Amino acid sequence: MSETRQTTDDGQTTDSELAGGASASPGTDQPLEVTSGETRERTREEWVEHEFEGDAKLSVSDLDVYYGDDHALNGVSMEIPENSVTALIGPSGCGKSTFLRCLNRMNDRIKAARIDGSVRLEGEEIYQEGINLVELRKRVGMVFQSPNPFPKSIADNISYGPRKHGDLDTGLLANLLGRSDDDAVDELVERSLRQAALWDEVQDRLDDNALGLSGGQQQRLCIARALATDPEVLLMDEPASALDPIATSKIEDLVHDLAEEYTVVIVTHNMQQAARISDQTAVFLTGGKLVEYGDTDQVFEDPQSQRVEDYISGKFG
Amino acid sequence: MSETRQTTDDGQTTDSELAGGASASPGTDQPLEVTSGETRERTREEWVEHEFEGDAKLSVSDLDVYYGDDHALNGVSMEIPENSVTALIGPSGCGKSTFLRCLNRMNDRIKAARIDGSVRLEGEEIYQEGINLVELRKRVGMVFQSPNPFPKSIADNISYGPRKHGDLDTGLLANLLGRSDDDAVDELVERSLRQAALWDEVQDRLDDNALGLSGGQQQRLCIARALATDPEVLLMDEPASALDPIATSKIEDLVHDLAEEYTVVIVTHNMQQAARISDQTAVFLTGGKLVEYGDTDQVFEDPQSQRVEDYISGKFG
Amino acid sequence: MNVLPNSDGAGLRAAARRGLRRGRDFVDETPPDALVTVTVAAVSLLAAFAGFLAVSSLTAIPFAVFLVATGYGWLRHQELTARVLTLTTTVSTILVLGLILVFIFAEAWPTVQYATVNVFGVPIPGLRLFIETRWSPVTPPIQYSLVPMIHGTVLVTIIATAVAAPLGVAAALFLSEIAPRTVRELVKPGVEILAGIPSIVYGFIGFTILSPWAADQFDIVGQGTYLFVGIVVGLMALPTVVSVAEDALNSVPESMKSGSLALGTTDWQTMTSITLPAAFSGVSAAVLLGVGRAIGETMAATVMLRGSPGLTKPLYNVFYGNATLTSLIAANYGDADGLQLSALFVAGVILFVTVLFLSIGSQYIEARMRRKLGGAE
Amino acid sequence: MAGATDTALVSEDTSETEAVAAGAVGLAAVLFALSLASVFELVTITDPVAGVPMVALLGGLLVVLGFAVVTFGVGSRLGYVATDPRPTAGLLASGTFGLIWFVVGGLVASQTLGLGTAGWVVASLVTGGAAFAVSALPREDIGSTLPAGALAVFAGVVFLTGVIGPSWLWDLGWEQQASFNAEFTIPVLTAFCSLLVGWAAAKAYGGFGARGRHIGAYVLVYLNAISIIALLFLLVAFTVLKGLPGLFKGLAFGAGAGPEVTLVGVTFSLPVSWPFVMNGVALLNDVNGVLPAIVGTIWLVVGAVLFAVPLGIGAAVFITEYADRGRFTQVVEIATNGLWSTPSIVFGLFGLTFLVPRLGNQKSLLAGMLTLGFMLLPLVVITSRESMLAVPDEYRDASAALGVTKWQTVRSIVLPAALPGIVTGIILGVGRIAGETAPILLTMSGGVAPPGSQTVDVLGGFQLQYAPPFVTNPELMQATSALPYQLYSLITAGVGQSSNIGAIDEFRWATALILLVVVLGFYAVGIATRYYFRSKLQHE
Amino acid sequence: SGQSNPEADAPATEEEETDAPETTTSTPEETTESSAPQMLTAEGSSTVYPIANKGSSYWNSNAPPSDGEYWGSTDEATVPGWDEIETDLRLADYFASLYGFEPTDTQANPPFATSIGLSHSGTGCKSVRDGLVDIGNSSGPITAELGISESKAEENYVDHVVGRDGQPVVVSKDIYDAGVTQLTGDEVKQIYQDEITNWSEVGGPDQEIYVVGRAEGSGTDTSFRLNMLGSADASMEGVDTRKGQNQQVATVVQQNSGAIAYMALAFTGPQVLPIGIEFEGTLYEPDKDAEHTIFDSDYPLNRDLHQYTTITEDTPSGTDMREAAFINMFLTTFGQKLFVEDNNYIPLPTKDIESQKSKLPSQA
Ligand SMILES: Nc1ncnc2c1ncn2[C@@H]1O[C@H](COP(=O)(O)OP(=O)(O)OP(=O)(O)O)[C@@H](O)[C@H]1O
Ligand SMILES: Nc1ncnc2c1ncn2[C@@H]1O[C@H](COP(=O)(O)OP(=O)(O)OP(=O)(O)O)[C@@H](O)[C@H]1O
Ligand SMILES: [Mg+2]
Ligand SMILES: [Mg+2]
Ligand SMILES: O=P([O-])([O-])[O-]
Repeated sequence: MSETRQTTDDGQTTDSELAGGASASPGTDQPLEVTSGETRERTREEWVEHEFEGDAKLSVSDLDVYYGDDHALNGVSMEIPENSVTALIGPSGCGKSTFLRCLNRMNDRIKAARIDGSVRLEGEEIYQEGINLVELRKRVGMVFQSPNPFPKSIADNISYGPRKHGDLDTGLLANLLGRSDDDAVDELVERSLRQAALWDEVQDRLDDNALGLSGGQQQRLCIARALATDPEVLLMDEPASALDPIATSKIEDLVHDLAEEYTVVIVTHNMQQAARISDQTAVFLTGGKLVEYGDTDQVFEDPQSQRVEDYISGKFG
Repeated sequence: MSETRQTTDDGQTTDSELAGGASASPGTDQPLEVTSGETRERTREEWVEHEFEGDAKLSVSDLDVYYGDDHALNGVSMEIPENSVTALIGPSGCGKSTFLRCLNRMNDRIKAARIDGSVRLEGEEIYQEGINLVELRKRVGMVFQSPNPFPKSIADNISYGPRKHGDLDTGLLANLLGRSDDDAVDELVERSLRQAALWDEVQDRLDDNALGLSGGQQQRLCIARALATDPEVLLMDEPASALDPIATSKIEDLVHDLAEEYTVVIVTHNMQQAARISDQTAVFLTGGKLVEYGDTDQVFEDPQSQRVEDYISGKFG
Repeated sequence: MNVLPNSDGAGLRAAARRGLRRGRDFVDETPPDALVTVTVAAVSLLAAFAGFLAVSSLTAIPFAVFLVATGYGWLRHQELTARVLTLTTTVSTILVLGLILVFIFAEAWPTVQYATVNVFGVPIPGLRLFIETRWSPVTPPIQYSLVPMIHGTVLVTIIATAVAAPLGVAAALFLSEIAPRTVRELVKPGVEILAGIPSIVYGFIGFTILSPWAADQFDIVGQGTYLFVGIVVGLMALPTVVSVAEDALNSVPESMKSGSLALGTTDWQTMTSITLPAAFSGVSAAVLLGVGRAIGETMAATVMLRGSPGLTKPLYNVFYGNATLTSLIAANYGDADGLQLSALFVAGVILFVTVLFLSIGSQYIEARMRRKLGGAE
Repeated sequence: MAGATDTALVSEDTSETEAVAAGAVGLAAVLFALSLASVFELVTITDPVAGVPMVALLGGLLVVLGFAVVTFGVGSRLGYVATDPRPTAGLLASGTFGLIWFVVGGLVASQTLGLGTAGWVVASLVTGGAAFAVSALPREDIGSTLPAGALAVFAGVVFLTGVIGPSWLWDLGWEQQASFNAEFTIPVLTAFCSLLVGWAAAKAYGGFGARGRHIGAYVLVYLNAISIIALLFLLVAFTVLKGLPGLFKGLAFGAGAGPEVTLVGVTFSLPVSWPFVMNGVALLNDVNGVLPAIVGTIWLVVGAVLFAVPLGIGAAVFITEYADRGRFTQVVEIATNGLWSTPSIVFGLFGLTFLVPRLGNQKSLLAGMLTLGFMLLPLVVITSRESMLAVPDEYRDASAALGVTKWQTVRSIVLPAALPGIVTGIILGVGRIAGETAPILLTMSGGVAPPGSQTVDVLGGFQLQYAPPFVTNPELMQATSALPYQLYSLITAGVGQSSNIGAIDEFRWATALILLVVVLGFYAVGIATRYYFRSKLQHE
Repeated sequence: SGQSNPEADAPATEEEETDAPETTTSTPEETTESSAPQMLTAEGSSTVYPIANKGSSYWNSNAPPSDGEYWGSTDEATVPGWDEIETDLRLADYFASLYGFEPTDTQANPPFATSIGLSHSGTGCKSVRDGLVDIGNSSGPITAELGISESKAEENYVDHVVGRDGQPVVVSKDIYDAGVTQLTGDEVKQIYQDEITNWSEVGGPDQEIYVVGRAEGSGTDTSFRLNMLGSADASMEGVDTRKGQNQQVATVVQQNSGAIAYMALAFTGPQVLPIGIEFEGTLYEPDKDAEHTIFDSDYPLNRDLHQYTTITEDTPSGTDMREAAFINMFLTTFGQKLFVEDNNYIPLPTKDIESQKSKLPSQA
């Protein structure tokens, strides 16, 4: 594994070259009638270049996704720095979720999806033969738009991942043989719930069914569940869209804190939220194109693209 | 729910008066105890008084709606002037749709709903024994949030209402008896579609299935369908929420035109939209309370309630 | 399928009051001639039904009146007539179940009474049907024991379930979770079509191919084994189990499966730990449905079994097959009369009640699971 | 904690050890296929295959396979093979192995060594306990390979040494005699062992752990799916093959080849003569057929549909559109579900006691129609209800908002939108009742092999009269034949010997085939309809 | 007679076990202006079935006399009993015309159609009692089948005997081949009473005996118990399986090894082989050339094959014209040869034919 990590630099350089090539001639397949109220404008290469210190945790180059004939992502290239929050914004249907799901290959679950291009996790290509999907998804965790706890107890929800990975053993047999990891489980559950700022609310009912929690609690439980497997990257697809303001602000705080240890990529449709919590922001616009990517402050205060400016100022979307 | 958050985004946008709200840091702290992010404040009576010339088309007084134990509307009173556009805005779940559905007793269709209070249509109480619901709904038409054309041809969709009311007779029997109203139907279809600004787009395919239309066209078809029964009042529940910007602006124009002949009451989550198209605006806040009602300009430029101001400037919702 | 609301007296009284009020409102609001029409239709239909029950040749007259009344109502008061007619059809559906209950119980009663045993002076009707083991409807001493048939039915059902349940659930897992889309799209309708193979065809193949083969392999005297009837019935129930269980597995929300996969679990772990438990109610309903089919399966058993009621020796000897409740009826209804025919109805009652309980049980499981899962359907 | 099981993100190309495991899986598959072939008597166990008697071959392969798997497990334990095993094979595997070895120990002790009850119980407990311990205590690589491999080796040795040889016979010694012979036992044991070892090898191939269990389970699930599909396919193919000769006997084309029919007053000859479906059984026929049964089946279905569909749809309309959700709808739901699972023979009994005495006191077509109608009713209610519930409430709201009454809404909006589902449900239900034998056995069965002249003519049978019951139809009041019943009587009664049918076996299979065609035809149409409507809906 | 009456609203007569059938004669036949007589229906004995059914198919085919094949011979001159017939009418036309029915002169369209149901004697007797069919076929006397007295039977039913059966005991081919070609009456009795359970006890191979019986209530069962076991209520503990019809028994014996069964002559065959039975020192053999055979009238299991009709208000003679026309066909030389003897049954002697014919109404 150490070898593969060393190749990161090479990977990066190639990526940026590729990215340049990709955005060189994007205007050709622009549809004639612009139905979504956007002005015609050609995306410039430099708009999507984002300089940062350190290595890229994830680097995406020339990613194209098709659902059948539908071109959902169109030549997207971007590099995501480590231990930071990257926000993806854009109007509905512009491919944010699609992009996110490409990063841990959850798009494999969609039969109609066809994916071209390359995504590297610490320099290692995840779209290659022989990739261990299970391992990949352990390292790149995901939280979905609507909370989806398992119909199990709260504690079981948290310990589910590690248990299935064999890190924890609490079965009947393990108990009989006296090698049960019950204490480790308890500890893990507490730590994960604390990280997800849920511990105080649920500590007395860890054995209750998770479906009995409120929406916001469920969503934080899902975050805790993802954290329990100790991923390096955390993908979040509109994690707060189904929540009330209080729950939302808790999640926002949480995301902020997580960025110290994890690489967080978050999709949101709420521009204020993006502005509040992210270090860098990527703006997708209709047609599955990444139009602008850069420091959050810069993107919101001084967008380079006119369309992005229109979008941010609420003229459409 | 997601819509309201977009509202927040929109709250920061082009309206020059709101610019202050937009540039203000969005992370304004809110008191923790108030779950919906509102400050405590008592609604004053004068905030909901709206003076206008002429008679009220609809007058609502002391309307309370309960869904089981859930108090969805709380003592709402307001008068709606004739031939104007009244916008209802407010955060998700505040009872806008409930209020609207009370105006043509569509709430009767919800088994759990219990309604107290009075609604008068041109002075006539609609919550009284012996009211003819069919007649009421003919006079108070309704357009729903998501377009819901019947799976029939475009022409049949339009003529459905009048035909069922017996105003038109085009059945086999009628044809045999030689008193078919085919011409009347054609005329009605054309007139309604023209009113809904859809005629030009669909005149060549009136016999096609309405489900083949685009979302925006479908929504205008639904408006045309409602107009075909020649109502006096038109209730619209977020008619543009499922539509793209172009379609939205068409609907907005249409609403504007309709107000010359009809009394339009429209629910929207898009404050800019409310500001653009309505003559007066009613703001509902959590708890099913009508907090402010008045001239649209006044409500948006100089709200009397602090909570309404917070809401409009995107601090919550 | 539904959540039983808690039934307390107050609720019932309130419901009754509501019903009364609604009834009064209805009478108040309805135009008198519509009311008359509906009343005439209802009364004449009732009369027709009574006539039919009483085997009267005059049945046709009230029925004609009913037709005329509804015809008039349809033209003049369609709204009301439609409502009343659909209510009538609903009542008839329930009535069919009621009539089945009443008639087969009534027919079964003479034998139940005949088989009364006094236990400590308390007469227990029908007990002798279950404590004797000899079925001898003609040769004295006449005994109508159903024990051999119940034994046969139980054996066949156990074997059939052992075949259909694990294989069916595994196949359903394959179809809904594992199979590539093209395979799934071909196989799923195929399996559904196979659910329609008439049982007499299975019986035919069992009778001509399987039974002789089994007699040969296990060196048994004569043909007809519970083992192979069970296997055939299991195969017959298999498509049903697969199809219903597949639907249940498929209805587990994708978000739940994705949630598990996104944590880095294998497909198999997701299936066993998330999908199957979440679909448990549907899958068990599928299995119960299969068990119901197995219990009620008639023709394969009739054709393949020996048809001579008796217990196998030893009791777990599945290489012999005598009769099941269903095959008893099918093989003997033609020859039977009097108490023997009535005894066949007792067999019918047992079948009916058992399967009805299974059906209600599976509905209950499903309702409970749905409640437990909350919104997760 | 994480990192404890960290594995490489990308696995290298297939390693040699993996190839060994894959080879073992393949060998197990070959062995399984061989044993199936001998169960179906394609080869007998004494036949030489490649110069070796089948028994020896099976035994030898089992030994090889067993050793291969055990070697792999041990190699993994000793670290020669890179795998990712769990600390234990798990309760399910251990329990299963314990149980298997419990049985093996018991059988060896009681049958081979001839020990008494106490003896075999002790032996069983010892072997079973040992297998459980070997499976549960060591790491997964040993725990899941050793007991399986040992079993295969044991079975192989038993076959090779002739302890279970071709002439082996185990009389169970039951009062009603039954015994296992070698021809059955050897292939079945081989199949079982190859499944077990194949599973262990597949686990080994996946390197044990989560991935190994995944692969092991998938091997079994795939095998199960393939077997089921193959079996059911064989079943149909077999019937078709056997039935075709009889079905098309005497088929002829050409102008005027077929019988004369009269349609709307015009009489003409059909251009095709298909004796099996155009004739009954009669002396003067060259080829006998089942026309009366086909027509009887069609009328049965028509009658049942005419009875059940209006009732069922009406009931569904009431409970979805009019009734409040409450006790009443619950009762209807329970009743319909209960009716749906009621055994068909019970419907037959009901028809026998309720309908037959009331309809002329004899078995009749009408009684059969109504009985099948009762069976169809719950399905119509259930499917109609489901498809009406699936009609979006928006339609109803939209219609109500236009000031349209409820019944008008139901008629113009709900029913048309629900129609595809209803139609599909009805067709599937018809498929089911068309193949039912038991109910018509009790309520309708007429002649067993009627001549073509006794084909029912329901339409021609109606007569009007001035006294009640005004309309009569003797044809409805008479028993006729139907395909399932005809097949039943052909099978069990051995009818034919005295019915001039001739090639009775051919005739029976042809009858089975045509029944299959009719019933599966209904199903195929029903399912195709559903797919058609579904794709159409999705498209829009 | 008790013909079926579709529109009749007769209630079930289940409770009237022994009474005369309450057949409904108030038929609306007058209102139905159907010119064709109703179909003749028969139901019952599987033993009589081959006779009745073969007769029925000949009848329904209504072949022309030129088609000698369907009169039972390739050439009309060799048709058995042709000299009695000598007609140029079709088959059913001829026999029906004897009782006043108009010939149709069309193939497959007799003056009235016939339909024969297959079950067993008990059912046949009950059906004719309840008026469900015109003719009840039975291989046992109706008195035994319905449990009624001789006089009651004579009061209500007319018994037409159309042939005789010498009930054979059969074994499966393997047993026959192993040398069991004859048994004594006692041995058979012991086998059926579970006292002999292995073929080795009667000189056969060491194999369990698969004892096949007929359904209780069938004529064959009744006669077997009566004539072989000595009483109609004799116990039959040894029976492994019971089948409803002779045809089923034949199939079972054919498909199984080690089987023994009792049945009717028409169902024996190369796989279902009748064996000789020794009663009190006399061996009755299946071979027709032997000194004593199972076709002899003194063979203890010899029995009459009946077709019962009912006496009603409409047909006080008990036999209406359709029934007479059909039954008469069997009581001719032609019928006895084709339908009785060709089915391996025993034809009636001439004097019995005469006495049977005398029960029929006079011919037109
Ligand atoms: N499973 C799918 N099959 C086919 N097309 C899909 C699928 N999922 C998404 N799409 C299409 O791909 C495009 C991008 O979808 P995506 O869900 O990525 O958008 P998004 O930016 O997440 O939008 P939203 O804000 O609504 O979630 C859309 O046009 C959508 O219709
Ligand atoms: N059918 C119903 N049964 C029970 N409660 C309901 C029902 N419909 C609405 N409610 C509740 O009533 C309250 C008001 O709902 P309503 O739909 O009127 O809000 P809204 O302002 O239209 O919200 P949105 O912007 O989300 O459409 C909410 O709390 C909602 O949960
Ligand atoms: Mg998305
Ligand atoms: Mg709303
Ligand atoms: O002649 P039987 O069928 O009644 O034996």
